[in-house]
Amino acid sequence: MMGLASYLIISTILFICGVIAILARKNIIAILLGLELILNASALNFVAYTRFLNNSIDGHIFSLFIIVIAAAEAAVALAIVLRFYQIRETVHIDDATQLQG
Amino acid sequence: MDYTIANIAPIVLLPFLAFVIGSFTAKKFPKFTGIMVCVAIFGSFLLSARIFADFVFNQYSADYYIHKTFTWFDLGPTFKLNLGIYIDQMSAMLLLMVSGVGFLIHLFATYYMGEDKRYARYMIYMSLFTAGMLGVALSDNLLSFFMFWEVMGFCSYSLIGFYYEREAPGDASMKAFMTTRIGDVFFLFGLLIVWNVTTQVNGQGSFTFVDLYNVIANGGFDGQMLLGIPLATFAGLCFFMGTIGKSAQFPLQIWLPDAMQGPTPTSALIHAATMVAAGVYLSLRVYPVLEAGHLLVFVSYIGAITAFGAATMALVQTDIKAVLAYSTISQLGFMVLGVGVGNYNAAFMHLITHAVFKACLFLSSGSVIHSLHDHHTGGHVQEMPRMGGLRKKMPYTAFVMVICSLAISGVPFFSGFVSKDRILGEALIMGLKNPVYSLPMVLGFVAALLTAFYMFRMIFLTFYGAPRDQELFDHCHTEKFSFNRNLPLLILSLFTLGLWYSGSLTGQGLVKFPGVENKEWFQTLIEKPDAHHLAKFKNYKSQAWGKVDVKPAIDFSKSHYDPTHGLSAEEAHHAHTLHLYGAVGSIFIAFLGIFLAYLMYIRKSLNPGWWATTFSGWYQTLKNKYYFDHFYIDVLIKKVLFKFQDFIAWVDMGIWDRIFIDGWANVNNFFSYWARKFDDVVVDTIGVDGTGAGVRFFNLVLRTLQSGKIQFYFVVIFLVMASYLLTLRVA
Amino acid sequence: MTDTIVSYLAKFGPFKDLLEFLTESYGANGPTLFAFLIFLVGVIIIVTILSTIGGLGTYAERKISADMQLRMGPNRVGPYGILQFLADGVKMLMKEDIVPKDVDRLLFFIAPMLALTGVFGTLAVIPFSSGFTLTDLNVGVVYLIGISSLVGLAIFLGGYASNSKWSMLGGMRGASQIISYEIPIVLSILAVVLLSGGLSFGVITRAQGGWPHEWFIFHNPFTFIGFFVLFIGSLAETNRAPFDLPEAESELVSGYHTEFTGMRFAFFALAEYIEVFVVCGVTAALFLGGYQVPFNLGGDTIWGQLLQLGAFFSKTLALYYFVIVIRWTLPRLRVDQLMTMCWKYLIPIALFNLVGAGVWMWLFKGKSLFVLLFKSGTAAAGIH
Amino acid sequence: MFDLTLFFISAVLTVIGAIMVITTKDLMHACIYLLASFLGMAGLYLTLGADFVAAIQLLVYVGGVVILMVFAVMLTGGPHAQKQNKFGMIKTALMGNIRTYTIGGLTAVVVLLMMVKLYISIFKNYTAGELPNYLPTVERIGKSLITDHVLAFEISSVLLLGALIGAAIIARPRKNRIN
Amino acid sequence: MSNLDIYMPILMLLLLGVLLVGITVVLISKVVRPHNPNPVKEQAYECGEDPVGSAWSLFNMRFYVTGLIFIIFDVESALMFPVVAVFKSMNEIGLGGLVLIELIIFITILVAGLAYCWRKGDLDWVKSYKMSEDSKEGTGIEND
Repeated sequence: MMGLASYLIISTILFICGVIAILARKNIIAILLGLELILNASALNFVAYTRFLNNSIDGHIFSLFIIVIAAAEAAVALAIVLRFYQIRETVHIDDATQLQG
Repeated sequence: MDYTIANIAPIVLLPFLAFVIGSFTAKKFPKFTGIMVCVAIFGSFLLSARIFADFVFNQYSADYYIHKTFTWFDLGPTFKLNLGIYIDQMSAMLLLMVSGVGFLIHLFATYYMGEDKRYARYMIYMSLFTAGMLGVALSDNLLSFFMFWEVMGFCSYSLIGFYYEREAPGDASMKAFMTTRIGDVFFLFGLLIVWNVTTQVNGQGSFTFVDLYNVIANGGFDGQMLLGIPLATFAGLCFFMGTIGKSAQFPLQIWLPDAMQGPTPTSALIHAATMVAAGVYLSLRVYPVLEAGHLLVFVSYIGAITAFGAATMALVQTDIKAVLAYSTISQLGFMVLGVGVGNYNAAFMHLITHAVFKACLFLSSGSVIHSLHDHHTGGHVQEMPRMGGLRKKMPYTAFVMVICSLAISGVPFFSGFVSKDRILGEALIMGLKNPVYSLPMVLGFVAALLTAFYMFRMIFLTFYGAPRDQELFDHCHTEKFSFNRNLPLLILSLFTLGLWYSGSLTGQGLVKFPGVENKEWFQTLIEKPDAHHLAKFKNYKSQAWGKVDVKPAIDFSKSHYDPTHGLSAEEAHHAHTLHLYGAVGSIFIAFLGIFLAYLMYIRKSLNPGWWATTFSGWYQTLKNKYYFDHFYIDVLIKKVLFKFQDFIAWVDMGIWDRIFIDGWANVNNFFSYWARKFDDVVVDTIGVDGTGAGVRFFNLVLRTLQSGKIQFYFVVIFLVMASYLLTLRVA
Repeated sequence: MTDTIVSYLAKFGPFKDLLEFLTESYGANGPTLFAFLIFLVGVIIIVTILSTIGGLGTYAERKISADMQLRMGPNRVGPYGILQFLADGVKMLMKEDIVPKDVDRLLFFIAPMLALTGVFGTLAVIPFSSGFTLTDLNVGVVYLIGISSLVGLAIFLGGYASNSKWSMLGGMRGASQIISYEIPIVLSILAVVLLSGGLSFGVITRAQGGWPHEWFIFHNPFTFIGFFVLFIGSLAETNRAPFDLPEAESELVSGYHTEFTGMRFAFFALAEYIEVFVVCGVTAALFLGGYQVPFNLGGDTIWGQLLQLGAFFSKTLALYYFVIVIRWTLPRLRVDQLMTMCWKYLIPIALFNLVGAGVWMWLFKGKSLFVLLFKSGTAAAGIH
Repeated sequence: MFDLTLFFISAVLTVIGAIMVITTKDLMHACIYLLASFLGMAGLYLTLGADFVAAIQLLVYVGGVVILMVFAVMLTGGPHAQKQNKFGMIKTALMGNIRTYTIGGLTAVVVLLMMVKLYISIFKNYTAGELPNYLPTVERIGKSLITDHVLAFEISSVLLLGALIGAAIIARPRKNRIN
Repeated sequence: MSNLDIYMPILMLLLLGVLLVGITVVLISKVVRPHNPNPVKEQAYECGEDPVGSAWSLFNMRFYVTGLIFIIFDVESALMFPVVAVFKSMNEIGLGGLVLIELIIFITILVAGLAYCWRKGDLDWVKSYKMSEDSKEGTGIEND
């Protein structure tokens, strides 16, 4: 049961959930939650492949950097969202219609 | 010890890094910056001293040299630029002189500029300047030589215009910059010629001195003509124009006196000791080209005219620094004269000795100026008529200045005598041998007389007699010995003694140390790059940077002093006799000049005013610097250049505009008529309206996609990506 | 192989027999079942003991404060009022569970749960002794920091879920305080990791020794400062005075647990008191030699383990006492002072410590200050 | 036995958490579900023998990202803010009209097909070999971070510096202007 | 005993934490505790006044800025953990200087960010608040 397949399925589910959150949620923060899910899915894939296909450490390092980048991305993206909210008083994605801020 | 990048590069890099770091720390930590610059230059001095010791104290023979290159950039087989270092005896001595004198001047500058509000900036400019000069000394090729030369040009611009709040320094810096540019343009031409010739001879272009020597040794210039002139002459002329510009030779000497607007240590470092010497150094480096181009007569005339003209102008100056400025030009003239009469060795020797005593003189004058403070105008006083009797106030400065004046005047036992009289002696020989050289010979001797006269005029006016401006005199503080004011002066004045440069005290064999008669190290070590010397470059192979020096296969024998200079015994005897006459003559001349000055300014038995009124026309001419500035500005620029400008404008407006532009307009009108027809019919009707219809059609389709909803875009992106992945063949 | 309580106990006769029996009965799952049984018992024992300690902590706090203020403190229930915490617990259990109208019911339920979970999670890696550590993970330190940050989230959610302005303020303050002070803590721990060369508590503790001069606190000047940085950060992390801003009763009524009553409040309080014990234990393990006893008395035998437990608990409880004394001694910080202290003092100091410890290790080849001062270099090789 | 249990619990936590993230209306709850999903993910890492990555997952996500998200939710007016836009129109929670549903459905079908194709080949070609033992990873990660991946290590600090400065500039309090 | 068994107590403790709260709050205390709500009890406590509005309103940006700096530091320390952990063994084989230099570069870049935030006042709890009224100087981005 604990084969590569199950991990891939789990990561696929996570990925699809993330994509759905991006596509369907209208709150920008919810979209960012979806993004985190997607990043996690890819990190999981890296670690799973590392375990099942070759036993090097590089997959771990890759997922480590994915975590790092996800955190940085979350920080910057949320800052942008907050800025946007301060200007427009909304976090609805369809209100983000102007490039200038 | 081996020469690697680790112990060569810091010579240039230390002052340069001091400049870089200093430019960050200048605002906040000016004192620290000043100290750092001094320390950096002292570091260069130590490294240079080590090279000097290697070369001079018998490690290497006279014609040994070190040449190492690395590839700067490589653009294919025919265009590859190497940079590197070239050290021979001359470079070693120049390095030691520049870093040593530079260090002392920096030390003095911490005193002189210490209270200035832009002190640190001044120091870092000086540092960059020194880096440039050391780079010139180390360069193995004309290109990096030129680059460092321009670095110096920039620094000299910045330093002359250091007090940019006032108008005069700004103008002076601009003038210096523009005037030297003229020489630089010719220098660039020279570079192109060298590249071209080396490409023809070696198949690969190069700027290195050794390749240049190689080419000359292999006869690469033979038979090459350009515009009907031999190419060697052309190239030599171009390089010599660089010298003229940089070393303020006639007719481009006008910038140097104005350059005295900069702070006095600047004058000492740049306009006396080092930068102007770079021009002469260039002449010395490309001496084989000058010789191959048969330019030596021309060079000697330029040098003699400069030496004489500047000396005459120095007679009437009242500004203490102006006197020194003209004397600098004059002494540079002597050096160029030395090159011209073929006494390579003496010219370089005069470069070194002059750098030492002129730096010392400038620093002393700085010391004088700095302590004379006019309370009415709030500025420092440079005018000699307001001085007098100052030796009581500043004994050290007076002592040092007298010593240096003795040196520059060519009094025996001092360095000026050693070097200058060898030039004059050679000029005498050449003049007697070849009538063409007789005018330079005469002018040279007269200039030597004038030199002694005006130098002691300056000394007497400044330090002797009664104070002419009592208030100024009273305000002047009595000099106290301080390490950064007097120590550099004393050290420099110590090195104005002749015995450092010659084993015979006078350089002429008149007075000798017992047992050291063959220690004419200067004459032994600096070899004229004549045919014999150039022969070793015939099979030259360049050597890359490495950890270990690879000594050339030829084992150079240790050189020794050859009292006959390679001549036959009879000729040598003749030459020695003439040299002896020349020496005696110039000693006489020097003392005559000093005596005249004594009569005129101490005994007052000759009234200078009478001379000025009697020869008022000459006096005015000299005052106005032979009207060179007027000539350049009123005649050359206003009359010629402006006319030329008008002519160009007329060509532009009258011919080019009227015929070509308007004619072209007519042609265009014609075509535009037909183009409009085409536009109306083909483009508008078919193209534009048709496009509009098409756009309206696609609009219907695209409007659905271009919704402005970002998530919709995401959907499309995912759709496309997924579809693409679907089409991929999976292994 | 990671040291666990299971691998320790499996050395002893009765347990070995049990293991063999289980292996015969259940085949490959036998060892797992064995581990399960021992872990279950161990977990229950440790949770019970620590809950008791947490309860006694409230008692100790009241008693010590009373001592300091020349009062009696609790003295009715049991001898010297020592059973007061049980009485309090029963009272909490009997209290009405008020859930205000506007709260977020899910989070109102989850918040205390998260707090307790976060604190319990840390218990798995606390090195009580060389044998009686539940599990000595390779990444124990990182795990501990990660899982304990659940408490910060719990505090925020508690404040948020209440939908009361006091709670919200307290929760916001609490969360930002906890995350801020996590940085100096992590950096100090990094310095310790740098000295010991491993992320597990076992490695870190074994890198020290039984005598005080072998502890990391006295290893070099940087760790000496680092100890105080860690200790101050721990105080802030557990919302203890002088850092008890999230529950500052004079400003925010009762902070994030204003709206919590009965058992929900009890769990918050329990989590807080257990966490104080945990951070004291961690500080002891990281800087004060943990369970190490001089001469390694007793070794692996059960008596040695009891000695080690004694050493660990005495160090931890001494720190605990110190924490309580600090609470009743120092005034509370203002919120801006709090942030200034963290970002402008502790973090730069901790960063400096980290670099300094690295440079020390590099320069002196890992020798401690004591070794450098009193022993020759060759003798020092045996210590680390 | 326990590895299966751990895997099962983690997988359920992860998947349920992820699904709840996208279905729950309340944003704050979504963050909590995300937390659950992350915790489950850490468990999955453990079953893969990646103990350090699991710990970092706890440290960074549980301790950092979720708190940041929760802060951001609070700072943008709470979980229920703005059901209406500026013009008083009710905002849709999902995508909206028939056109988007069509394209969305199409995308779903295509993605599904792609996944099926991909996974069939993966499952067909992959045969489980002898799995390696669980080894401690910290040492190996540390060594490769200072040797092979040292550039990434240092560059990541530059990335974080950029993120810090950029986000700090963006998030710095300013005078509010409402266009 | 398979390797994953070492994580068993963690799972147990977490489940215990969840179950303890769940069972106690939901089951036990429901049996023993009283339950008589009234509207005043169900109000949020605001010192006896009626609550005005929801508490879930806006908060100051500075909380976010704190969290932001925190997460960056958190991630950096996460990256530093393995490097620091191997420092000792590297030091014993003579590579300590190398690791130390890499670490110092890393920390220096980190500190640069901290210094920037310090300089710009992001670390000042009070001043950064004031800045929103005074001026928009130093914000780095100019808005129309």
